Amino acid sequence: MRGQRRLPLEQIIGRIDRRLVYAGLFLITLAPLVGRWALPLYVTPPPKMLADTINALPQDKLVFISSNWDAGTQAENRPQMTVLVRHLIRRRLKFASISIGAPNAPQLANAAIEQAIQLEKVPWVYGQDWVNLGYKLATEPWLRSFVRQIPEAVKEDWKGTPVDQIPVMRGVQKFGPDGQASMLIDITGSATIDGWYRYLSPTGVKLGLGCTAVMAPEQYPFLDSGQLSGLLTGMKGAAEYEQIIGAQGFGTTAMAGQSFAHLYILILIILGNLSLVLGWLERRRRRR
Amino acid sequence: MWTLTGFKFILAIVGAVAGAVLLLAILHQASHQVKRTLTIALTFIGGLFYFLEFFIPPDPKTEEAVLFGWSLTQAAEVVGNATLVIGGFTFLLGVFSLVHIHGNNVRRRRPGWSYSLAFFAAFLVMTVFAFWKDWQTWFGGPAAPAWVNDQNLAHAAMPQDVYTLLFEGLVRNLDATMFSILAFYIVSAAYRAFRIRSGEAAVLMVVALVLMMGQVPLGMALTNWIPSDGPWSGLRIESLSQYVLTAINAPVQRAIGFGLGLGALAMAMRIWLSLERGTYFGQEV
Amino acid sequence: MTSPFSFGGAVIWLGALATLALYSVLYRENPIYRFAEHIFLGLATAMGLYMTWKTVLYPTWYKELVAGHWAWILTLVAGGMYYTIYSKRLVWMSRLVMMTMMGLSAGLGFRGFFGTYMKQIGASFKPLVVMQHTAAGGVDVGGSVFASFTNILFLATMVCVMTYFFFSFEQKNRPIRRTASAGRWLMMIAFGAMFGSTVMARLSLFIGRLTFLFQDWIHLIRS
Amino acid sequence: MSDRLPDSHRPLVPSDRTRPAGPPDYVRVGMPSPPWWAVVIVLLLLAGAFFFGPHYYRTADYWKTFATGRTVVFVLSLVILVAILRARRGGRAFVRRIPGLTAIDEAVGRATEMGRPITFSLGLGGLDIITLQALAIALHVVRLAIRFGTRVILTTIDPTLYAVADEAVHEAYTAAGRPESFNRDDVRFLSDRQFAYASAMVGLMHREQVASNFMFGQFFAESLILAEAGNQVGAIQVAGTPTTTQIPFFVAACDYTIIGDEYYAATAYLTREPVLSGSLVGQDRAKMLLLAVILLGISLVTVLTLIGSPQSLQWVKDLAGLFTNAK
Repeated sequence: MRGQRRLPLEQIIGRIDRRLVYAGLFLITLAPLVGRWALPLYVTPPPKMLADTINALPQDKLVFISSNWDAGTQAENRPQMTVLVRHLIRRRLKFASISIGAPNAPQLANAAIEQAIQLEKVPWVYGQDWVNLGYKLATEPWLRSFVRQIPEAVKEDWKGTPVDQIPVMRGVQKFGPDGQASMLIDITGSATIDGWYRYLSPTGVKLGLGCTAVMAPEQYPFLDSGQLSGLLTGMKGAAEYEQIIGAQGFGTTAMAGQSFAHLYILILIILGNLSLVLGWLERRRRRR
Repeated sequence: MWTLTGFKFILAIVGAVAGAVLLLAILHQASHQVKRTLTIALTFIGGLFYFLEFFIPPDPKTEEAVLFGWSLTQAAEVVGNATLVIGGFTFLLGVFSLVHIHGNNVRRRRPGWSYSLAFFAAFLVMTVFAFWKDWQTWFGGPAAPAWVNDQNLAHAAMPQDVYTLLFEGLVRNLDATMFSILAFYIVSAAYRAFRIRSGEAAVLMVVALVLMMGQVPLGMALTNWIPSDGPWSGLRIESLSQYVLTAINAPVQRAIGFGLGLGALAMAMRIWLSLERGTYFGQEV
Repeated sequence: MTSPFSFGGAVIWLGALATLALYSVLYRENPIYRFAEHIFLGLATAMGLYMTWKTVLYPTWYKELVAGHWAWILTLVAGGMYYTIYSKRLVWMSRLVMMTMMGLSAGLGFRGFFGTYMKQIGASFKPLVVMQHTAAGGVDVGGSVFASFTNILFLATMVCVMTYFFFSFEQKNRPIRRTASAGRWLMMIAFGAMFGSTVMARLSLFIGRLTFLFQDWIHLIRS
Repeated sequence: MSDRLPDSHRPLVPSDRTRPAGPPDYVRVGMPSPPWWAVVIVLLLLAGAFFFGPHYYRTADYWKTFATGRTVVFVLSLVILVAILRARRGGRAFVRRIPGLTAIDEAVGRATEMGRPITFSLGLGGLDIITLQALAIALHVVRLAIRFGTRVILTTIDPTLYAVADEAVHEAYTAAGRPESFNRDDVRFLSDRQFAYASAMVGLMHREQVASNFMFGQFFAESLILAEAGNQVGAIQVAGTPTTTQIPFFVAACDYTIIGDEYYAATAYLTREPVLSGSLVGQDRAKMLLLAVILLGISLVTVLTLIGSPQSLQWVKDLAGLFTNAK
């Protein structure tokens, strides 16, 4: 009797239908996103460096966000963008978003920024406090002129309004110590940061980076050399940053999803091995 | 001599094509032995070019490798482009292959032939709109209407045209979805494969688990009681994963890489000197 | 739910339907997946054709030719020779151009080896004993031992794995056999590490899709 | 379906002993090749360039940044080439057992028994060395399959490679005396887009219910998509790729995985052709040489650390630099 009961158990946990496995993964990843669950996080140094850098920025200068992600890396880059903008708004730093990586990046950037403003519940007015400069084709000459003479390279915002009619851009000439822009944060799913290393690093302007998890290991040397003033690694980086500034958002819930999914895999692996052990015991019992 | 205009240009084009065709026609009459030798010689010359380009020391000032007054470095650029272009011309062969298979499906009403129709429809629509969109830039002529290629800057983020609809709506999402299916497959592969059937499988599993846990907060919580700046900090799960990656994964990859590099080098030499006989085209040329 | 009757909405709807259609293969291969697959194939082939012209043939061939560089027409002849695979009599022409191209890529093999592995040889020259100094100037014993151990582990791993990949003799000799089998175990550790460190990236992709479906399409996830 | 089986089928015992010694028939009728005069031409050209070349060839700086790297590549190539040419003159070399490769015969045999086709994916490479090696393995599988009348569906992502593969498979059928059995639709260009290719392969494997699936060549993220799809239809899977980062996924989802430069040893192991096994001997020697250089470098650097690197031994320190600074 007992043997009959044990045999199916071993079979059941050893050969769960893959569709059930998939459905489980689907639900377990989706639930934290919908329910906005959160788990505590441990903050690593690179995001902390970025937050400290932003906290030390002067109030009267503009921050540039180079928003170069599109739908493909949305899950990793969008929460980074949102939480960084929230931090900027809290510090009352005005900012401009510019895209060089993908033609439809400005639209996604706009959505992320508007979401951040909504979350902060602060009247942060387009044109007065921030601007979206749209997509620019970043050839080498363009990058050079952008760093030296911003109005030369950027003539209008993404809706075609001339830059000199936009209050927040008034008087903004260039990067560098005597310039009007204090920092550039690249949020990217592609290799756009290389261009900024080449042209922006020499000006001494602070450079921050939010990139996908796959790209992060290559960026650590730049963190060491001080070319980067902080780094957000994928979803995890966004979540840690949310923790630092105390603003729970998508990153935190997505990391909860990640955690649960990882735990789910762990449980599946344990079940698989359990069935192996049970089967082994069963065979040994029969042999006796 | 290499740049001509007007009538001379047309004459040169016609002449070059005619000359090449004539040469091929003459060669066509030649014996197998001649063709075979020619093929081997061309393979050798092709390889020799890049071999010399690599081994001839470049001038430290210009950084160009020069052989008997010829700049191999400059020539390499032309050869590279020509290879690219010749490769580009073969794309239609790929299209032929697909059209052949799906055309046969439709013609013979094989099971599932309606899907082949969907293939043709998608292929034609995308081809027409993609080329229509840029036709004017390439060849001049009337501009494509706005619904094909919307160049209004105000819409810069999302031009409202058919090409964008197909590309942003379908291609990009299909790509991303197929890529993300990996999440499911990595779970089912782990469930099925990570069983302690042998010592090796056990090692594989344990290390994979440690690395997985080292990435998420839930896993880090396991070892969070170890102070992060004491002598034991190396035992924290995230430090442990980092250590495995740098101290074991890196040398394994390097050692495998050396072998692979030498294997590729040997293969390159065998092809270059036509020693891989019978591998690709066995009997006759 | 996003309205499908605007341009942006239509893009999202198309994307959502395409996403669901491909995901249906997780249940099993079915007509919807098959339809999406064929649409995907058609679009991708067209994109390939378009990109080949736009990024290769137009700038490096057509523009050069129009600028009067007539010799580029010869590449058309060479490209055309590939098409003789469909003719029994002319097929030798295709082999001529194929073997030449193979020869060219073989020639690139030397630079390929050099570029990828040369620096790695130099980077493997790590000392087996490392001295680490404390800020005060003395020797940091613990740190030195640990760093030395790391280097030794690194080099031993490399030697073991390289030994595993000797093919031309029977590995009868006991030390060699032991080394090679250690190499195999170490490889398993490395493979486990590669597997484990990829999981998060793959799950991120899926979370990205979930956000697209449940945030951009049906607004189930509040932003 | 099964009526296509040859009567005597109980085939392909994958042990080394039952395999006939020497190369199979199809490699005997190969092309003549020009190695000796080729080597002479190359050496003459190089010697000419060096001895009659400009003055900068003889400066120390040039030797530091340029010559070391070239010398290393040249010596390694020469070691391999000498072994190949020696093997060509006769004698066949030993190749140790590679478990994943013996499985190739088994997988073809299984497809034959089940009367279902085989898929062979050439990966994401174009006409490069890696993919040419994959094609060589594919042709071995195709030749085996022709003997047993089993279908092999060969898929590629590159149109140029498609042309070469189509022609080579056609040739294999002709060489086996069955040109009429060649079905052009069995060599396929699927798409040149990574995930379109993957989706097509998934559909293909499901629809054809393949019995065996081979994956050789360059693979990236799609490796696991293909391998899991093959697993779902219950195919025997053999995979090999030089893209080491994808090996773990093949190990997890395939029955046999070819690791590292077993990939390049494959043709030698399968055909036992003298040139190929000679090449393997050469590769092993080159590997030993490399290992020796590395061990020498390690001991020098270690000694230097122990004695505290005095100024007079600066040149030893530069040795490592010769490799890392090579341009």
